[in-house]
Amino acid sequence: MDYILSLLVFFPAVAAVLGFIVDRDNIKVYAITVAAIEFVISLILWMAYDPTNPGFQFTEYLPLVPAYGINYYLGVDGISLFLVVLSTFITLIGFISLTVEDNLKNMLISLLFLEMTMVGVFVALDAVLFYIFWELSLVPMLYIIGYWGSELRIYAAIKFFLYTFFGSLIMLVGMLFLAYLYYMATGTISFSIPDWHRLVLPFDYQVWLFLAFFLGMAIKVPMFPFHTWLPYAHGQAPTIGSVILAAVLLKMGTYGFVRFSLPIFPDASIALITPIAFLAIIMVIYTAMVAYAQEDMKQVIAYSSISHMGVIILGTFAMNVEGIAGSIFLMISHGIVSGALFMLVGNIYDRRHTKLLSEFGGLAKVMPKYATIFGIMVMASVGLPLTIGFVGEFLSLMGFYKISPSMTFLGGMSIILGAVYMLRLYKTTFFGPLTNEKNRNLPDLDGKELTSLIALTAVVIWLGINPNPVLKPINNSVESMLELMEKKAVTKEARELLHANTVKLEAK
Amino acid sequence: MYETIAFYLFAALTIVMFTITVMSRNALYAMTSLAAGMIFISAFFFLLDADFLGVVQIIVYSGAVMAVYAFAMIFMDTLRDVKEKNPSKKIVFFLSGMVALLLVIILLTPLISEKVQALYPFSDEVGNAEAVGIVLFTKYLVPFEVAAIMLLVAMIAGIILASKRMDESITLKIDQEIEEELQKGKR
Amino acid sequence: MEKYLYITLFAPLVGSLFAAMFGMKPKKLFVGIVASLLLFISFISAVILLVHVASTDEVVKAQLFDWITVGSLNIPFGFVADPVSTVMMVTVTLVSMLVHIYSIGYMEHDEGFNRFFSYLSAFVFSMLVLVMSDNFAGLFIGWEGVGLCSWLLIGFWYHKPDLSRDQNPSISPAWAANEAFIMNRIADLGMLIGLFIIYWHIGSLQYDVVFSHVNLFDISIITMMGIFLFIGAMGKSAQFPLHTWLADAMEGPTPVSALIHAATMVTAGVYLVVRSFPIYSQIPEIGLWIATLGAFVAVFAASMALVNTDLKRIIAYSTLSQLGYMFVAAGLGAYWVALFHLMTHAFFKALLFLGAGNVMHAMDDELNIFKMGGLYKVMKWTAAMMIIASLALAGIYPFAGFFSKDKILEVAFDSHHYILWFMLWVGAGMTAFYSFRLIMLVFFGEERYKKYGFHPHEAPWYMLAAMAPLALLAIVAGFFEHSFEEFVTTLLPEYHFHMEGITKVALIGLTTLIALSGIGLAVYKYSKGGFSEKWKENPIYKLLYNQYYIPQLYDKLFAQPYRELSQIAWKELDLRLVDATVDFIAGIIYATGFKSRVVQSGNLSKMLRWMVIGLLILLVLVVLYSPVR
Amino acid sequence: MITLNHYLVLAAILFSISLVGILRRKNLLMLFFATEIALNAVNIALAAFSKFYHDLTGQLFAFFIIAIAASEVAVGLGLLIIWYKRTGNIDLDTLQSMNG
Repeated sequence: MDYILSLLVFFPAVAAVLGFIVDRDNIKVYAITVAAIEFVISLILWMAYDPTNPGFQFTEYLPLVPAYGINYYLGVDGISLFLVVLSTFITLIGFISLTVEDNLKNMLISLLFLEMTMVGVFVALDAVLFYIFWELSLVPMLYIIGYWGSELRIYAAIKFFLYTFFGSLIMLVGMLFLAYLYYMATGTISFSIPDWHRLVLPFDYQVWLFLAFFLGMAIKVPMFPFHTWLPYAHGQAPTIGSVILAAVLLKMGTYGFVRFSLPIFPDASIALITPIAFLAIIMVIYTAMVAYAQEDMKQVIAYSSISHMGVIILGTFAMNVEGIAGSIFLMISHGIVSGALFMLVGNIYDRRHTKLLSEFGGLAKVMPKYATIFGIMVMASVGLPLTIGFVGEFLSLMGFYKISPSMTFLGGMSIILGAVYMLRLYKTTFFGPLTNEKNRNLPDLDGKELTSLIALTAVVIWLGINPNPVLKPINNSVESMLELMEKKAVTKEARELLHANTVKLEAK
Repeated sequence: MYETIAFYLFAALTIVMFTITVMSRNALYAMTSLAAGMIFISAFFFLLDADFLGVVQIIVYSGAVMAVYAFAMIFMDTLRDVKEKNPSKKIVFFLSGMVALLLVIILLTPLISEKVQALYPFSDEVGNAEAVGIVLFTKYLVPFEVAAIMLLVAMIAGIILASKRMDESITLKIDQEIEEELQKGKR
Repeated sequence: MEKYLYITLFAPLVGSLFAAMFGMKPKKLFVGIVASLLLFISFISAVILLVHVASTDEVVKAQLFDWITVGSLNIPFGFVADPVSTVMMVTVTLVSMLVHIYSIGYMEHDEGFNRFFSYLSAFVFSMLVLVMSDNFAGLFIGWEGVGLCSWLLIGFWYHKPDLSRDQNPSISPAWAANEAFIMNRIADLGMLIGLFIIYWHIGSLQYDVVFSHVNLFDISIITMMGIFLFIGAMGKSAQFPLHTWLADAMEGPTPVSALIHAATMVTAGVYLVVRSFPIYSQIPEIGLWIATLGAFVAVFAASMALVNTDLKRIIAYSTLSQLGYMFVAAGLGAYWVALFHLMTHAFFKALLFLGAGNVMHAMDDELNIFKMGGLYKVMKWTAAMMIIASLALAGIYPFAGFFSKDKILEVAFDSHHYILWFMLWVGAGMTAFYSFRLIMLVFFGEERYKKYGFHPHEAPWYMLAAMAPLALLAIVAGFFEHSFEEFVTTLLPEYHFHMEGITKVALIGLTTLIALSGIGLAVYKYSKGGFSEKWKENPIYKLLYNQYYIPQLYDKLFAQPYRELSQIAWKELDLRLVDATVDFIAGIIYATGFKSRVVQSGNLSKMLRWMVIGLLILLVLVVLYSPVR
Repeated sequence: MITLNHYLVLAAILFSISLVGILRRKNLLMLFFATEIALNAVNIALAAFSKFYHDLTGQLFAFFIIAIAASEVAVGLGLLIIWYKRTGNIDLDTLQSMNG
């Protein structure tokens, strides 16, 4: 149990290396088995996790370069726990639904490596380790988009890589400077994130460092106006690539905000709430409009991801338990829902080799099961209560309401505009008469596809009805994080905001 | 006093020798003056109490390296004057002159900082060669071994590179002919 | 008693899931029967609850488990059966059960038979969650749930193509479904904001906590709560300006229109206002505003119904108009009256719609009332029941509508809002006119359908039987006024009339008079062959016929600009500006590399010269910035 | 009295002479000669530092430089000979294959 996190991180990598010697015909079974074991390990982690303890659990510590404070330091708390589970779950589901034939072995091996980096990012408690996993995650994705993508794949892959890499480098500079500041303050260098959490920084340093981290995270999220790599990446990536990109990789950015920006720079975060919320609102409204204008199913969902990430950002910068816990929950729910939607688009793409909306119409008659699951996912995406999508969106917006009612109203446009583009997508694809003859004899979902999609649907509904098993650990960790922020805040405004950011009966 | 005289004497000699090396049109002259310059440099090493280094300078540089150059020149038709299309001399001398000027300026400004501490001070009890040996085989053991391996590698590389088709007269035949002959020989 | 609470709630869910299992299979009759039976069980247990609550004055509460627990927010799945919710439960389950039974016949030949019952039962479940929940979040679950089911059911015949607005004013079922969903979402945003306000001030969304603390707050905060909750109600109850979806929603199968878009879902807004009476009774100005809007809608919708030729749309506008009446009552603080009208309206409006369904069946889904006429001869029962419903709607003694609608007019007059009263009074006349215009055109007069080759027939007995209880209730429900008042005012505030007996009688007389004259005008005119064709050239006619051009206006004002803006946002902004900037920066870097490639000439001596130049620069820098001076 | 600066200036002058050679000569062999001069100039500086700072490290570095110079000559001349065999001349301007 002590080494469960290391096991979780390196098991897929070791399995991937061993995968080279596995026979071509058996590689898929092998990979699914590995992913399933990994998922079970993450479930064991969840079971063994103590929800009442808000701190880091299952920590592992091994000095790597003690002179520079770089250590092999892993740990998990309520904030990262479910992102880990999400990563392993989506990988498993993605493997089950995989339909790639060409060079399958290489794809599965790179996906297993990708799984290592994803889990690694979420459990790393050392900034250098975090950064290493963060950057390594680009490599398998670059390969996946660049090799298995469609026509513009090279452009998309390189854009994806360079753009995010550019942001990360600036973040790296921020990390180094932060370590230097830590050295100035304490006399020892440390890259350990919990150490950084305890570091009190003067306000102007906080702002600059916040901006450095912000750029790295914002490109990853991706926040407007750094989002343009995403539609290309999604549009060109193979299904599995889009699924993992949308479900997990984007969450690294928002996770970074919660793990780094808020607790390390509480004053800067609070001082910059308004501009960031402004960007988030632009993201929500503008990308929702762009999504509405798309002609390609996958692009609709790609832009919708950006729109939803805007709500996550709003929730994160609500600076109260409701908002932050909601935004973390929304990360998970968006991961599952957008993953499922990309998978669904992949299913139709496998059948028709096109994703253009104009090619479809009236599919509900031909593929009722497909239409049903798609409908459930659409509803989860627009945030219908009792589906997973509602809880996070509701809590995020509710949290931000305390900060600014008018901005919440604008951010809340997401629930209207989300319905607009999603229902348009659903209507043009599934409703209306069956006009295109090519669609007449499309087969409905087969067993493999159903297995993966029903698993996702079950999660969507289960966590929609009973989100508490997930919310409780998140809640405790977020509460302790906010306490920490309040304790170390240096400016008066920040302290007051954090202090007043709970429910209080305002009697007359 | 002797030291001053010796320094200026050898400085003048090395500068003249190296200037000849650089300016000469004839490769043989250049090499000869280079070898002479090397020996004069070893004089500075003796002046600086670096006896071991001075000896190494004479043996390795003036001996081994120059010998290699001499052998290399055998392969080439270097006795005749070297024909070169030189770039405009102004640029060359301007650049070098400026570098020299700047270096001198830099070096003449006070450089010696008092914070600098000797890491491995001379000990008076042992001679220079012994002192070098002690440091070399303690602190610099690994670099020393690496240098040894590097020399070995360089030696093998030099032999292999130079010895390809040693039996052929390279000055009289051009490459293609050799290739053709080799092809025939194989058949 | 909790047991009955759960039975009432979950029986429809079980029915829905059961039907869903056969959703993709061909028609199975037993699916409809099972679903109806489960609804019957639900109805019975709702009645038991009603009796229990009424007899013991005890409020039944149950908590299933916690839904969302974060920070200081705690939302349980909690349900409550108090007088208001039991009335709603009984109304909902009763109408739903009858509509279920009716649908077995109505959907007989539809291939989506099983799917239909699955959706319909799911709707009932959501509606019950809405009315039974003991907190605002639970209400919102039901709120969105009924929205989803409404979307599914309006778009039930999704395979129909989009037509232009001239051919089909609702364009297509799928379009109408989306319109309904999106319009409701706009209102839901308002409602969500209302919930946020409540939460951040009170710290809970439980009704009892909220209502017991609400008077502690500043009036401006309560006003905000009231406004935003009402925005939510406006969407669901299709109040102006969010009303256009309701008429378009008539694209759904007729039982759906009867259940969702007349009897139950659209009254959810009224229910919300009634339920939140502790909030609204603190802010009479907002109440007055609500009442004004209601009165306006009552007249506005009735005026559109005057000229429409579409059987179902007329009834839909009538629903809209009646919802306006309910909001007047609720806005003026007569909550029990609003609830009472809600209930009676559910009975006679559902009846009216089901009758219209019979007519449509008979006429092969033809909806134009000018293609009908004289159907009384073949459909005596249907005609009789629709006349009963219309009389109830028009508010003629002793039908149910008389008691409830008159009460609303009385309230308006009694609270000295004479303009409101006058509007409602005019509305009552219009209601009577269009109801009987419909009756006359459909059932009496010339048998125009023969021209178009229809062969109408009476509906099967069980469909009529399903309608019969509704017809009965449309007649007698009014007589329960006092017991109803007594029952619900244990929770709701009472409304005290100050009027003297004589004014009251005069008012009743006036109202009855205008209703009767409306009926008389309709009967007289349409038995003579109706108004002349010249009326159609009249601009007012055109305005009314085109729904005040509001759908077109929304199209031009919101839908089209949004579409165009989206295109601009994507093609001009995103691709040309944002992405192009990124590519431009990348391009600069690339071009720099391309240009400076010349440096790599491969000529060693040139490179050496560059190297020395670099060295020179470094030396200059050392001289200039030497750290050791 | 000869100070450190004397040695350093001498090293600088020798280095500049080598730079003249590096820039001026087009014959590869001559370039090698010029680089040898540069290395020796540095060696003088290192030895001087060693003496005036009383630290053997300078000498040792000079020692390693000699080792490196020796290797360089061995490999460099080997390559030079190959090149000469191929092309028949060792003019710097003929080496254009690195053109980017």
